[in-house]
Amino acid sequence: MSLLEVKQVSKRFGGLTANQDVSFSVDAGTVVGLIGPNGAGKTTMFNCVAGYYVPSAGSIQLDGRNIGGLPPEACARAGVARTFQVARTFTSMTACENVMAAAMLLQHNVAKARTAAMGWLAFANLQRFADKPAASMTISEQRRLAVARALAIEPKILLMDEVMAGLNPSEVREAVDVVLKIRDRGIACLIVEHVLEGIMPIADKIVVLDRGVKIAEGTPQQVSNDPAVLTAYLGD
Amino acid sequence: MTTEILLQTLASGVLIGLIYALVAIGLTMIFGVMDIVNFAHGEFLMLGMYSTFWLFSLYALDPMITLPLTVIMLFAFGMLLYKLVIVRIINAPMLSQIFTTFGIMILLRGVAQFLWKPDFRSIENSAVSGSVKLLGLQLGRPQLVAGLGAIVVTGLVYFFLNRTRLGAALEATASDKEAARLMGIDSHKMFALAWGIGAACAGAAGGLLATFFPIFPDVGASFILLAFVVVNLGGFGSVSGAFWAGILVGVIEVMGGLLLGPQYKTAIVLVLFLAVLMFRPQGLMGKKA
Amino acid sequence: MKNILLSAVLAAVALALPSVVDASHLNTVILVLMAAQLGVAWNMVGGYAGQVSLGHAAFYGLGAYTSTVLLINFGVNPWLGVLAGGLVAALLSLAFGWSCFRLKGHYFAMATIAVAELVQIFFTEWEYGGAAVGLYVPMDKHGWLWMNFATKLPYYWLALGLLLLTLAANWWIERSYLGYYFRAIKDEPDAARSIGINIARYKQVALTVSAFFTALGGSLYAQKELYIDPGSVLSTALSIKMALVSILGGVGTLLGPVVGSVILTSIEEFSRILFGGSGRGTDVIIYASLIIFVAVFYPTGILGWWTSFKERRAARADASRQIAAHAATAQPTGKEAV
Amino acid sequence: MLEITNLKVCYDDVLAISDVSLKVEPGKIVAMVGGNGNGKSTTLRAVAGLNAAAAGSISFNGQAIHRMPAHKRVPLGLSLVPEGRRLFPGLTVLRNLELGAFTRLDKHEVKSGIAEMLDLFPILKERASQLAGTMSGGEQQMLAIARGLMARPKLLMLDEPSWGIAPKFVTKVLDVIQQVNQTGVSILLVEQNLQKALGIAHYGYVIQTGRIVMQGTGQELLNDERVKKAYLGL
Amino acid sequence: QQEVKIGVIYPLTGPGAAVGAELRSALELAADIINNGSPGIADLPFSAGKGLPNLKGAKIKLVFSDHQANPQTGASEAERLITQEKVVAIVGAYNSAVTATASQVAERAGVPFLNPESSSASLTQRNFKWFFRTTPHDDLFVHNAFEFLKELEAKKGIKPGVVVSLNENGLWGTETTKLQTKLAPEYKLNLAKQVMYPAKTTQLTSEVQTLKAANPNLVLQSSYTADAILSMKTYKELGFLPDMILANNAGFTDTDFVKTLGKDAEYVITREVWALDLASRNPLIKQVNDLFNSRYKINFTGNSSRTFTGLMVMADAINRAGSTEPEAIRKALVATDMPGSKLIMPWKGVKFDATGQNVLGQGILTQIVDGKYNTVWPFNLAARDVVWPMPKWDQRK
Ligand SMILES: Nc1ncnc2c1ncn2[C@@H]1O[C@H](COP(=O)(O)OP(=O)(O)OP(=O)(O)O)[C@@H](O)[C@H]1O
Ligand SMILES: Nc1ncnc2c1ncn2[C@@H]1O[C@H](COP(=O)(O)OP(=O)(O)OP(=O)(O)O)[C@@H](O)[C@H]1O
Ligand SMILES: CC(C)C[C@H](N)C(=O)O
Ligand SMILES: [Mg+2]
Ligand SMILES: [Mg+2]
Repeated sequence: MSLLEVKQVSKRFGGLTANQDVSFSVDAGTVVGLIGPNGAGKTTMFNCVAGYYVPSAGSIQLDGRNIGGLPPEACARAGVARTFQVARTFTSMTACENVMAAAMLLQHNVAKARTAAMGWLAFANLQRFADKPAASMTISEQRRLAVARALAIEPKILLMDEVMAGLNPSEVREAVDVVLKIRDRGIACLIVEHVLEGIMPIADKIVVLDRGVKIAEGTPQQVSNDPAVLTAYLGD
Repeated sequence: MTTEILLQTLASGVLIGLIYALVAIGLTMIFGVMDIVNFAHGEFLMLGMYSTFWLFSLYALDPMITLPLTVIMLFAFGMLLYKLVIVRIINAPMLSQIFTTFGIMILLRGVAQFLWKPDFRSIENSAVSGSVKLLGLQLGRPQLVAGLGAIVVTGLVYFFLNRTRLGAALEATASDKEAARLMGIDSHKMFALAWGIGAACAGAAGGLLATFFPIFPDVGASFILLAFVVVNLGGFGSVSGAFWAGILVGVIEVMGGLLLGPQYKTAIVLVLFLAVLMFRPQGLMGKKA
Repeated sequence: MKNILLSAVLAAVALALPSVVDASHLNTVILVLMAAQLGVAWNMVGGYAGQVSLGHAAFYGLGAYTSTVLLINFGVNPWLGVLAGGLVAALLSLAFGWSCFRLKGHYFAMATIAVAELVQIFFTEWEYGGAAVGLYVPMDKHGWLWMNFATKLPYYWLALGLLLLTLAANWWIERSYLGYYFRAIKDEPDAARSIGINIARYKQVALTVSAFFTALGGSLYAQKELYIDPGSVLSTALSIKMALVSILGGVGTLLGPVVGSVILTSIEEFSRILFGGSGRGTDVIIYASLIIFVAVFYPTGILGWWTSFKERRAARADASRQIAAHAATAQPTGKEAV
Repeated sequence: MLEITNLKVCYDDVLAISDVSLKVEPGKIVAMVGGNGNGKSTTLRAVAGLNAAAAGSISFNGQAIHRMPAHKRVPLGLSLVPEGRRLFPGLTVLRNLELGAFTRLDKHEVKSGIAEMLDLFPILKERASQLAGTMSGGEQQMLAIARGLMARPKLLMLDEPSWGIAPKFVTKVLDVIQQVNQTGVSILLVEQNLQKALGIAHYGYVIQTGRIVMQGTGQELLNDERVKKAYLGL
Repeated sequence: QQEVKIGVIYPLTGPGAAVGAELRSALELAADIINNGSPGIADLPFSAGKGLPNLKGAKIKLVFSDHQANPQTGASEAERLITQEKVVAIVGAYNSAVTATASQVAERAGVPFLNPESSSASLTQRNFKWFFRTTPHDDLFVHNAFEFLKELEAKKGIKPGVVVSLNENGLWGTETTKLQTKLAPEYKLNLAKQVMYPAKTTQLTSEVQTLKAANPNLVLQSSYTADAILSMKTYKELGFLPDMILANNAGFTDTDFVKTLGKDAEYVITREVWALDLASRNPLIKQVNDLFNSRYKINFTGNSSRTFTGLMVMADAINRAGSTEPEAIRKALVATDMPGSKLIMPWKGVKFDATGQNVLGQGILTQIVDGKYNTVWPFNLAARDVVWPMPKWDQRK
């Protein structure tokens, strides 16, 4: 069975249906891309999985456990980590403290949390900022910090919403490397992204949404040749 | 308890509620545009009352005549206060904003005492004194006029915000002042305007209230808690919310006092207020955060 | 090293103080200590966890009333009464949190005022608690056992001890995981949830601890002034003062409220002593002007201003160094048209 | 039309750009590229008046504007579509567009201007009365551009307009930019999608750690080895 | 020349400031008389103006302090006055809650505290050694009011009928309500309804409607100034008028009450401790009031006259003590026996019982007619007959 199972999920806002009977799955240790035109319902789906929205219908399971409708903190405890489009750094803390706050989910001991946090900072190549106020870091550094922080809860799956937007091609490449490193630690990644150069080469699977409905699913190769995807999203 | 008493009380509740609404509209306006809670709002009201009082006692001008004058003076005062003090705390943390306006509140009370002594004043025999019989109900004429005034002012503010270019600019500034500047809107002018209008509403309320409420330096303290409740209940920043919530609070207070005992009237309002927030944390007509 | 030295100096001052000042100045010092203690307690939830409560007088009053009612009606020793007051306030904080924590920002602040106001109305009507008439703490049982003294000195030690206790608790919290959680909740509540922090629970923890210590302060007030009534221990003005002390000194810092209390209490006392007798409100004008001045020009409080002043000085030096380094290594360099 | 000379900008005490000089000729598209945090947005914000110039000068159509408050620059014909869209989320799409035309004096033409925008971006037409804040990221970006155009600017500055936009629309957005340019509006474009941006630009600048380090026509820059290596990762 | 410092603690700013200002004037006048004399008012103690004769003509010096109606501030000020200003005695503090804490400081420090005008009965139930109160307290005032009604029925055949009360819900109103509840049956009064309200209220509609529903002949009322004024306006607005309003001082005797309400204040009866028309029996009253009026352009009120008297009593005690030793002053206070003829109050005199309460004090009732407070009870002091019932609102000139 897959790590994350999204089954027949719908989400409605008043009269508007942002997701309609969407189903897909993410296997442990794989990278899955969630793409689609603007307003397709990607962020909405993302928020349902991370616990920020309660799905109007359908079920979401992580490791066989139902997490649909759980609040965000419970989803996090269950093993779902996420990043935000704007970094949402804890600005009154240093970089290390940001990550420690997350590491404390596993143990309340401050010293142990610090050790763990330093490990994740090193992973994200941010050791040199450890004792600097996080507010003083640049936006892209803060985004990387957010990844380190998300990883510090040692999730089973990491959700990333448009982390590569606003990066130039060589920066995109660095970001891709980070994703691969995360995957290599056995953490699955569900990525919402428009920067296709960032997601196509590394995704094990791509799910395409359009107007709230899943219109395609498959390897990057299959998807990019799918005529429905071409008309709806990629353009010709 | 007779129906007559109930109806009479209901009518009084609506009338006092309209005054609450008028005070609260100014408050919600300032909040809506600037995200600042003005603790000194009751003192704006007090200034409006004193201005009416002095014009009456020094120049024998009737409160109904001086109302526009008071409104203009308070408008200018609000703008001035913005330019002198508030402009410096636009980007300060919420707490220091609260304490700036809190300081202004104490300051204005102190200044009022310094200039006008702590005596209780009042205006007698203005053009609107006395009471009238209306549909079998006995209503104070000043209260009636004040209620009508409140409706008119609310209507004007509502029209201004929703139908005029400047109103749109004010709302734009409220939602993102930097973006508003990119549209060519002078955000400082808008903020000053918000304080001006906010103070002017309080001034109007003060002018109307002065015809039937004693005037003294601490008078704002009696109204501020209720004004906060009204603004909150209506939803911070919502003018129509403040209007309806004002009436609601007036009616609940008066009816609750009548039916459950006057010493509990404030408690009833507060309990209702907290209960509403349980179900609508953004207030009755507030926008979701 | 610097800290140890500073602590030693402070300890020496604390020990020597009572023997060099007269009872009235000692009383002022006690007021400073008591206000500081309240500020520190408030700061736990208002500063660290960022939940701006303007209703803390409810806890203070509850502390004062619990110990006093127990003493008068059941002869319960105040030492136990103080503890009971803390626990009762902690209990009330659950209801307080339950009704207010779903609200954010200004809605929260206003709701806390409403709750405190309700508590005040309750005590104004509550026959058993003396209603509006208030309660007198009996003066007949003296001494440390009954926490009741004819002189000021013991109150100095009590206030000092309570402040140190509260500071110690705050210090411990600040360094434990709770401190991290509180600050995370304050900075970015959504992000805090994403890393598994149950923000409702930890806001409540912050509030409950804060309520407990605030209540202790209230009981001490009752034992010191020997008369309580709803107006003096449950007023909104009191809630605001607790917050004000923290803000003046610097919210979310351990010693901020202490600094704030020294400043605020001095302004309050001296402006009143110097100008209050005139009866023209001059003291109020001065007091208010100073509050406005500090709020406008030191929006992060005196301590906050001091740290950011030091930080900025460091950052400026740092930045110029970085830019110099960048300029030296930047490739390609110079403006060149291709 | 726009001329920036030796511009220096600080945030509080921290230097953000140290020395930027660039020119936009009338009717041209000029692109500014560079890595994250190198000062592109800061430059645009300084031209729009959101950040003060610590040193240097900015002139627009021969008039020095660097001391002018932001809202006074708009009627001169300067319009910025800022980074992160900065819509008025609580207002409807239509009201956002109306506000874009705040400084325009030809009130009656504003209506037809709005109609034009709704034709240009059909998705906005569908959602004319939706609150801007509840629209998807891409939809919001369209609205931001449309709002910027409502001012009828002579110089339109765009800060990363393709940010968060689906590939199909990126092309569309760049098409719109070219269309607008053809009507005589000059464009100053900041964009991470280097190939596409430099592809449509008449001229380009490369900014690094707060200073202009290279300039040339779009094609020249695209072909430059150093640009390829540093920014395209080729 | 020696100076005797007396601390005075009053609400000079904040909610009680209006009263505080009047009290301050009364205190200044009293001090001035003691120090510089009041030629022509021979009966007044110290009218010779030689200071305190037994202390070699020492002048008294008042040290004013502001308690802002805050009990903690009152206590701090008392502490400061005692330890820093080294005052030999304290006079204060109007608000009963503040008197409670401030006197507690004096008690612990062993400094005499004289309270001229706080009315809470509980203040003298604390077994304090250093606390003295010259004014009668609420217990007596409520008795007075009921006594008046009883005599009214007996002597003039006027029956009170249905009685209701309207009291503010603070310390004072609450104590008064309790006493009224307790005493009404003893006086066989039909107390149909007791309404309490928050003094800081913005409207009294529901209160007045509740009263109206009980259709009373008599309203017993305890209000501060703003709410007293508001209540009268609301009565008129809602067309409510009982046969008699029997008010309990405070707001109803504030100078601003009549000034503000004009003819709408007419015919209200209020308990008092002082009235100008008592001058016919006690010339001091008019003489001192003239002095006061020439200086401050206002007449004495029950509050300011009591405060004036308080300071006089304190000065007298210090003088008799012939020393500034606290214990000596306390003993002198205990031994105080001042005849009514030396007071500007309609009292039999000043003499303290073991609790420190003056037992010779007395209340009077006055009715507002033609903008003046006219003594109507005790009948032997009355300057006018009671007007009963009150003329309807629309039947007044
Ligand atoms: N809170 C909300 N209330 C009403 N409608 C909403 C809300 N959130 C999203 N929507 C609508 O739901 C649809 C899907 O939005 P969503 O943000 O999920 O799109 P997306 O796929 O993330 O788009 P983009 O790529 O542009 O970010 C959009 O049409 C949007 O307007
Ligand atoms: N509000 C701010 N406060 C302090 N420093 C800032 C602020 N905004 C930007 N900076 C700093 O100014 C410098 C230039 O930032 P700028 O946003 O102009 O870069 P950019 O080239 O637009 O980057 P990006 O590609 O990320 O948008 C950076 O070092 C950044 O950290
Ligand atoms: C004048 C009074 C009725 C008030 C009284 N002195 C008190 O507060 O106790
Ligand atoms: Mg999205
Ligand atoms: Mg940028």
